[in-house]
Amino acid sequence: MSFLTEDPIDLGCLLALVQSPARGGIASFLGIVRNHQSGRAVVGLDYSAYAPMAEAVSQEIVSEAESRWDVAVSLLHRIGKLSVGDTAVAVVAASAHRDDAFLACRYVIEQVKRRVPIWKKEYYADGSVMWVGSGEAREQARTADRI
Amino acid sequence: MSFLTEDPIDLGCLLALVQSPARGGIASFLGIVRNHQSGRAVVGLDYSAYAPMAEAVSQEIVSEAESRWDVAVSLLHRIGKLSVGDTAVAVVAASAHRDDAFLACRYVIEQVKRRVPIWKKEYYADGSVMWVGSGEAREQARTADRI
Amino acid sequence: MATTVTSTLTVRVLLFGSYAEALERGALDLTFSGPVTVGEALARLRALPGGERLPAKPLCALNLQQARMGSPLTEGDELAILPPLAGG
Amino acid sequence: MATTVTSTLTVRVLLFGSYAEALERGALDLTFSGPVTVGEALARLRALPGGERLPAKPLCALNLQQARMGSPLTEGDELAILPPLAGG
Repeated sequence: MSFLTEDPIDLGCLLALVQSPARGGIASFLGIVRNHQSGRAVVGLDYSAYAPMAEAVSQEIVSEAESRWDVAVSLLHRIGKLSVGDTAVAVVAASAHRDDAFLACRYVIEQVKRRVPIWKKEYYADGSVMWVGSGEAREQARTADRI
Repeated sequence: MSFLTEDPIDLGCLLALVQSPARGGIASFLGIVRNHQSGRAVVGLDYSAYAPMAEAVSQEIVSEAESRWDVAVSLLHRIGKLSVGDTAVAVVAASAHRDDAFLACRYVIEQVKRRVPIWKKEYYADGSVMWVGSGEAREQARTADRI
Repeated sequence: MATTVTSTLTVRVLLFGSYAEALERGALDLTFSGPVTVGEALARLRALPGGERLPAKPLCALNLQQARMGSPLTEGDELAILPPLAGG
Repeated sequence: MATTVTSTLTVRVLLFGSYAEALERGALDLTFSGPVTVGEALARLRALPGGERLPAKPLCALNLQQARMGSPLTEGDELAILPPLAGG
């Protein structure tokens, strides 16, 4: 399955990919477009990616999780234009052990944020636009809550 | 919202209850009826509860999570006859901070298992039946993986 | 000759899971002739047919709150005897 | 009189996010007259109009793998210059 999608993310599909009668515990994480960022009102986002590297790195991350814990992982990141409330990223980890499910799910989302080449342009209510993660946004983010 | 339900659990409904434009991180846990328990093939379960106490304790647990972390939590446990693959319990924790979402979700499922008066009768492929958590099942569970 | 006024005490007992199966019922009333604790009520339950399958100190709830063996019972209390929990 | 054979080297450079906006393009080819490193290719990029908005040592990927400033480039390499990541 490819990691990047331009279509809305359906958690049910991701669950179906990893659910099995032997796996009784399923941990999931959804990253949703918030209406605020660093104290500014957000109206929308535009995600772009270095697609072949994003696919390779996300595969790597899933393999790491599946070898480190007894889990099956599914993972999807949306790119293109998103609105507030849209799901940007979804991780599902299914296991016979709920500890493994939680740990793997957490690991995957942290690594996606750290290692996958994806960029986010934010559109604000005041009409301004900013690349999040660029120098300026990082400056603001230091003092702000962030997902 | 009541904690106990006899109907199939719909994760989408639980998500809708806590999702909001200000909460960008949503952690969930689903407990699914597995096809094995302590090395035996399971064909189905029957969950029963001390309903008024289960409702009170689950409310307490949700309140604890919501006061300890910046989260909104929804929680549902199914009772009655369940088949392999059915969702027995679902927890959703939504927050502006993904750390809070994960920690609250984990806290709630652990506390539900520890404190809520619910009992599980397991039906095995060989025709036998056992109350899980009773002396005999506990004996077996010590050496077995369990969700 | 002096008259002794005896005040009796009735509590509702609820049984669940394997304990309900052991005593072949989910609820019963127990009446006592005077002050009584959770532990003493349990002793009475364990003397009933099937009651030997209840442990001496099971998890108990008194009016929806976890109770100790020494907790006193009062008229109209709901005493629930809880097998090991298995939710989730 | 001896003849010197000069082998030139062309690499494909990819730009993303704010860097693509800075240089007003998402891709370009750079040709060098001899052996060259990632850092030297970056110096060339930073000399282009808008290139001053690239940091001296951005995150770089060479053929989909993270690269160091000293990594040597070879003919046909794909060098991607990556702004700070912001996925998830």
